[in-house]
Amino acid sequence: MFKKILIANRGEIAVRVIRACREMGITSVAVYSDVDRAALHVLKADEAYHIGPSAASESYLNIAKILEAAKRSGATAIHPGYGFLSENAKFAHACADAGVKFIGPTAASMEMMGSKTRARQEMEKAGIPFVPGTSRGLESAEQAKEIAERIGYPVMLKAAAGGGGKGMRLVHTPADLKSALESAKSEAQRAFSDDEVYIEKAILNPRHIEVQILADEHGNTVYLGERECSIQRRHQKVVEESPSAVVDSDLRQRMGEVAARVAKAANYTNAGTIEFLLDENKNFYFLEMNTRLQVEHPVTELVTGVDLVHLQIRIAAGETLPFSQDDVRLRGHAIECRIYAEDPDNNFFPSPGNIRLLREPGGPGVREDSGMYEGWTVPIDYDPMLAKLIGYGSDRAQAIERLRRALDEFFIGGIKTNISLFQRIVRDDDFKAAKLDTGYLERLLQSEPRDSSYKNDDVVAIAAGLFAALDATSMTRGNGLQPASSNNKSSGAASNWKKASRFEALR
Amino acid sequence: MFKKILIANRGEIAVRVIRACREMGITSVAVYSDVDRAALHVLKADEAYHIGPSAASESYLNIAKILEAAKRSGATAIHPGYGFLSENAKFAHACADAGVKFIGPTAASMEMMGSKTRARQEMEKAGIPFVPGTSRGLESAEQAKEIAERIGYPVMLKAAAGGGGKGMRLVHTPADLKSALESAKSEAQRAFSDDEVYIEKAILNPRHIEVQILADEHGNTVYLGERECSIQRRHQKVVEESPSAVVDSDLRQRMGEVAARVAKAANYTNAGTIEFLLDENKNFYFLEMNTRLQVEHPVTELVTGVDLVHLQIRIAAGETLPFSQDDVRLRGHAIECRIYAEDPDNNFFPSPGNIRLLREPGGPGVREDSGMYEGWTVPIDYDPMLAKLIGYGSDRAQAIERLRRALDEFFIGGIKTNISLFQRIVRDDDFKAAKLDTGYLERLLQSEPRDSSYKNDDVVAIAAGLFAALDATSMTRGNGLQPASSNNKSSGAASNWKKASRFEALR
Amino acid sequence: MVYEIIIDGNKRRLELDRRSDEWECVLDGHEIPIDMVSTHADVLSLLIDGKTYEVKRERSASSQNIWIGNTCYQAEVRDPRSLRGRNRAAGDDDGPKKLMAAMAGKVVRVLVAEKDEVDAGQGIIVVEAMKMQNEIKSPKKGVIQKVLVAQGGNVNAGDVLAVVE
Amino acid sequence: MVYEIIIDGNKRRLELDRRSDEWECVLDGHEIPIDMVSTHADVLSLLIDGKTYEVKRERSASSQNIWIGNTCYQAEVRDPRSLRGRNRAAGDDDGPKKLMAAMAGKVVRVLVAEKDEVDAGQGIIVVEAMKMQNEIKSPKKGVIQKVLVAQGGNVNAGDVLAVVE
Repeated sequence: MFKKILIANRGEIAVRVIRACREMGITSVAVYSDVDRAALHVLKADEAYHIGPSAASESYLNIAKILEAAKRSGATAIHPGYGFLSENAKFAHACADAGVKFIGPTAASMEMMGSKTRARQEMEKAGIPFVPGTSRGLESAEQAKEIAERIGYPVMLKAAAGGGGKGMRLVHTPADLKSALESAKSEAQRAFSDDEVYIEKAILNPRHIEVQILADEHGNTVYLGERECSIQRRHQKVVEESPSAVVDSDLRQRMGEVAARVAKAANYTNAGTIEFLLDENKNFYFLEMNTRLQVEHPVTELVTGVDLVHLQIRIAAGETLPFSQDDVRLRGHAIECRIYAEDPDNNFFPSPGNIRLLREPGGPGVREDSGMYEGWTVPIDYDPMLAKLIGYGSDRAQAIERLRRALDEFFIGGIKTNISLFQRIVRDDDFKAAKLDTGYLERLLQSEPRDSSYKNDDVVAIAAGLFAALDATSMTRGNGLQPASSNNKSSGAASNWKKASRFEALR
Repeated sequence: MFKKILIANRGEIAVRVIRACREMGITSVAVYSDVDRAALHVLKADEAYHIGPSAASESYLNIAKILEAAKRSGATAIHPGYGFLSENAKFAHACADAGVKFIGPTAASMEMMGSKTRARQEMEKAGIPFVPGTSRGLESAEQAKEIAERIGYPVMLKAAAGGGGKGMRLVHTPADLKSALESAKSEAQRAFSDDEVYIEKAILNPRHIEVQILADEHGNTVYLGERECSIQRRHQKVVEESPSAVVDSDLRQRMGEVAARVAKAANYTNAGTIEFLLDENKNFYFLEMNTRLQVEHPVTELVTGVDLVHLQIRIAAGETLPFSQDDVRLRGHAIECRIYAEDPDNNFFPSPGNIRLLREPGGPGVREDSGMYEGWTVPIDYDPMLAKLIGYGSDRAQAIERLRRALDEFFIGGIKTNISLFQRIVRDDDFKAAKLDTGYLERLLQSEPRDSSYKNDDVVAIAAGLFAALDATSMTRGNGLQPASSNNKSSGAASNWKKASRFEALR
Repeated sequence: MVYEIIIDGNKRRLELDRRSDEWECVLDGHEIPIDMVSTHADVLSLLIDGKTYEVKRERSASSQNIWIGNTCYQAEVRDPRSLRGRNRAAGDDDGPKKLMAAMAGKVVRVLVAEKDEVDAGQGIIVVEAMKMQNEIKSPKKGVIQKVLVAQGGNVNAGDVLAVVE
Repeated sequence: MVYEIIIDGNKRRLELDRRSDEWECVLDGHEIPIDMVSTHADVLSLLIDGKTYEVKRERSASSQNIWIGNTCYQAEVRDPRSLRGRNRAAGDDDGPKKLMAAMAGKVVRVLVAEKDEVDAGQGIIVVEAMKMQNEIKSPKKGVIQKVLVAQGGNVNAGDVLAVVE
């Protein structure tokens, strides 16, 4: 087993991996940029090395600096977390060259799955189900019509070089196909300087379902149930759960076996995730493979009872998987909310700043993986995820109840967060009924929020007055030396508050 | 289902029940004594009623006051938690008379199991295994000798009215029996004004194993695995875990079936616990039944995946148990530490006071059921339990690793706590090997603590100096109006600290 | 003490009187029995008619948010004895308007120069944080009197970026 | 700044010098490069030679505890420029000794009266908290000069309960 592991990441996932190291008796090494000196992962690690300025390109994405820190610290393995360098095959290569074990798949597997077209070719060979269509450019409107007849309407035209919805057209009838193809091509040309457009069957209201796999370096591969990640905003997952309400044990087994086949076709080792689209008739189609630990791995941990990060480390250290497929048992239901520093009332604009007051939920069925603390300043430089809140229950209804309760206990003062969005989701009838697809969140956000019926204006008025009265009391009480000068307003008030608070508590 | 439930308790268990109510959409009503106005259970409840002075006898034990609060609030059920009135049959009667549902067994069941001799008589009828011996007073030394021969040495003499170890004598050989009986009798006479002494086979190094049961009001009873509670100090449980490392599935089933039979013999409803002694040959003997929710119920929740408080409420509302014995599956391992405000370096003397700094653990496999918060003053009037920390893992080793990690993250500043005791236990070889019996903790406490090898005196010196330097800097910096007068020392310094801290964070 | 409190545009009149341990509270002429304890610098526990409220306050330079449960209210508190309210928002007047940063971030572009004429709604400065850009627009037609930040500089929420006259 | 720091009876000499963002640190004549950030009123993060230390301070009237990880150290800090140390314990002298409450609690019994002669180790006052009783004993043979508490009264940790002469 490794004696020392460097974590090439920051935020909650770095803390998550550090905790696993601590549990396994492994020394953990953090790396940090200028702005992250006081970040939680630095405080929690056993060792920490500065790797550069705040810009990620000069620190968390800087392969040379990270390997230098590994060398200085004597770490013999690197956990990349997610994001940053986690799916960078060059980094995996560089680790191998430096004699440091990369905790993840081989560079070769990453390269194969990282290229969409290459992945598709390999997966076709392995007989993995795809959305019907072509992966080559259309040569003419006639060819398009012919293929569309074969796969059936509606169809989707997609720019080969595409992304972000550009050069995409949904076509419902043959009559619309020709003009749609022309406009898709010209949009693709403008956007990507490449007018190649291909055709696929359109999956309407799909669900995003993914399967967690684990593969050791001795040929053993297991799947660990699915996660439903249909609640997305701008292709970014927002809420994830396991199991999916629409996946029964038969479908689970079929998807799991396909996922394991994908992993084997890619000679995959360590933890990985196979993403599928599931249509309304419960047909599933391979989308892509994520060659790393996912943000949403905790929901799988809660329903399977295993620790994926421990297992990642054990696999990387050459151990055999300690259980087989038959030992995997799902129990209960888990739902994760990604808590972001962003303002749901202002188009989800990021909201960095100082966390002045933090109240975190606890008690039964609640897990929080956090990268923040009270008094910490959320920097402007990175992804605004602060923490993940996961509710577990014996069934989906109880998981939702727990999550609702925990969200109501959660308070992050001083910055805006998306907690209110989750409070709305867990109370939404469609969510409670598991009527989910990738369009769910957009629909919810376009609908009028339910009026929070009971208005507490009286209580607000009384509370606001009491705060003012306590401020005034503490200003004039005591030694009388407290300045009321304006530039000291906030810290002065805060310290006075301390006193007022103590006074109250002694009553 | 009940619309509103009053919780006749305080501290972590009141918060635990309030959370269950919140999850189930039930309005929660707290009650509080003078000193508990700012206690966490009052802050977390939907409603709160003052029920008297700080002394428990005038508040949390005052049946009339509690029923009056139930009436005023309109609560239709009362959850008693543990301790206080939870096993008071009079209270259960009074609730019934007032038309309020007591969430627990009937008064009749409580009365039967509350009296040791009556419980023994009833359980004998039901064929429950007891420690061999008599439950009647010994008439003579000859009779004692005769019975001792029959059940085999060593034997234990026990005062019938006994408790707290008074009037107890362990006898290894017939030669010692007569004098032991005489001294036990005279001690019993002095302590309880009653010299009745009976005899039992002595169970050496027993384990304390208990079985959780649930019974609905429609005749269904299930057992939910066992808890090992052998780590005790002065007959007070300190660490509990589930499952027990020495109970295999066959023994589990046999103990569970006996436990269910005990419950049925007592016409028991709601949640209850059957306590057993387990000897070195894995024979088990009925000890007593606890007719309430136990402090240590979370370890059962974590390994079974059910919520016992939800189920208590559902059962009390007349619902049928939502699962049968066959549905109960244990998975993983859970260990609980009872965090007390007491000083392990000073004979575990209680340590009430203000919690000035609180850092609570989080992340995977960690549950904390807490009744405290930073800034709260632990009152002198009640049991010093602050919180329960529970570690869960896929096996016992991982549960211990998680707990060790979580304990190291836990910091409660301003008062003494027994966290350091748990840090010692989770590192102890006998504990890790599950070599446990009710004498374990006494042995550990008598042994020399392992030296924490590495001394950080250099770092301590540097840190102490830095604190002093920062104090001095902030004293002279800024507006210069901060008084350094001694009576303001602590609060003044604290507020200066705020500023220093902000200054540092902005670097 | 007497306060004017404005919530959602409604003006309330609150009289508070401390009698040793207790607060007497009269809201819009109605006496309301309250029980209050402060549990943290910016947290109060209120008990009114048996109901509990954990109230949290967020303060910034320009406003005060009062949270009750998971609902946030903006409350402005005025002490009628003082000439102006504590939290009187800046820029309510005619005359020069200050453009303030809504959030901390980095100035990625300054779109105007001092003395430039600008229209209402015209972009003045672009601030970036966490890979998202926010264009701060002129609140009125006028002339840029001052630009207080430069490209590449860091700003905090509430910082004045520019003044339009 | 120069400090004398006493840990477990060992006296250390620490020189600290703040150079804008950094601290220069010389311990017993050896320079030690440190990187420090304060994350809370009583919490520091120290980075020394790649290793991280989260250091917490607990302060009470009479002592200062420094926690590193889960180990607690008592440290006394003296500023050699001042005449006496910050944390000089009370009652080290001959003459009257103060009996102090080790913890908050309620006085359940006062076992002596003023002017009583007492032996060293004799019980003077019994304080109860959380159902446990603590008998506070006389530190020396002498005469009770003063009893400052009465049966039934509440005391806080560090309160003087009585004085023995």
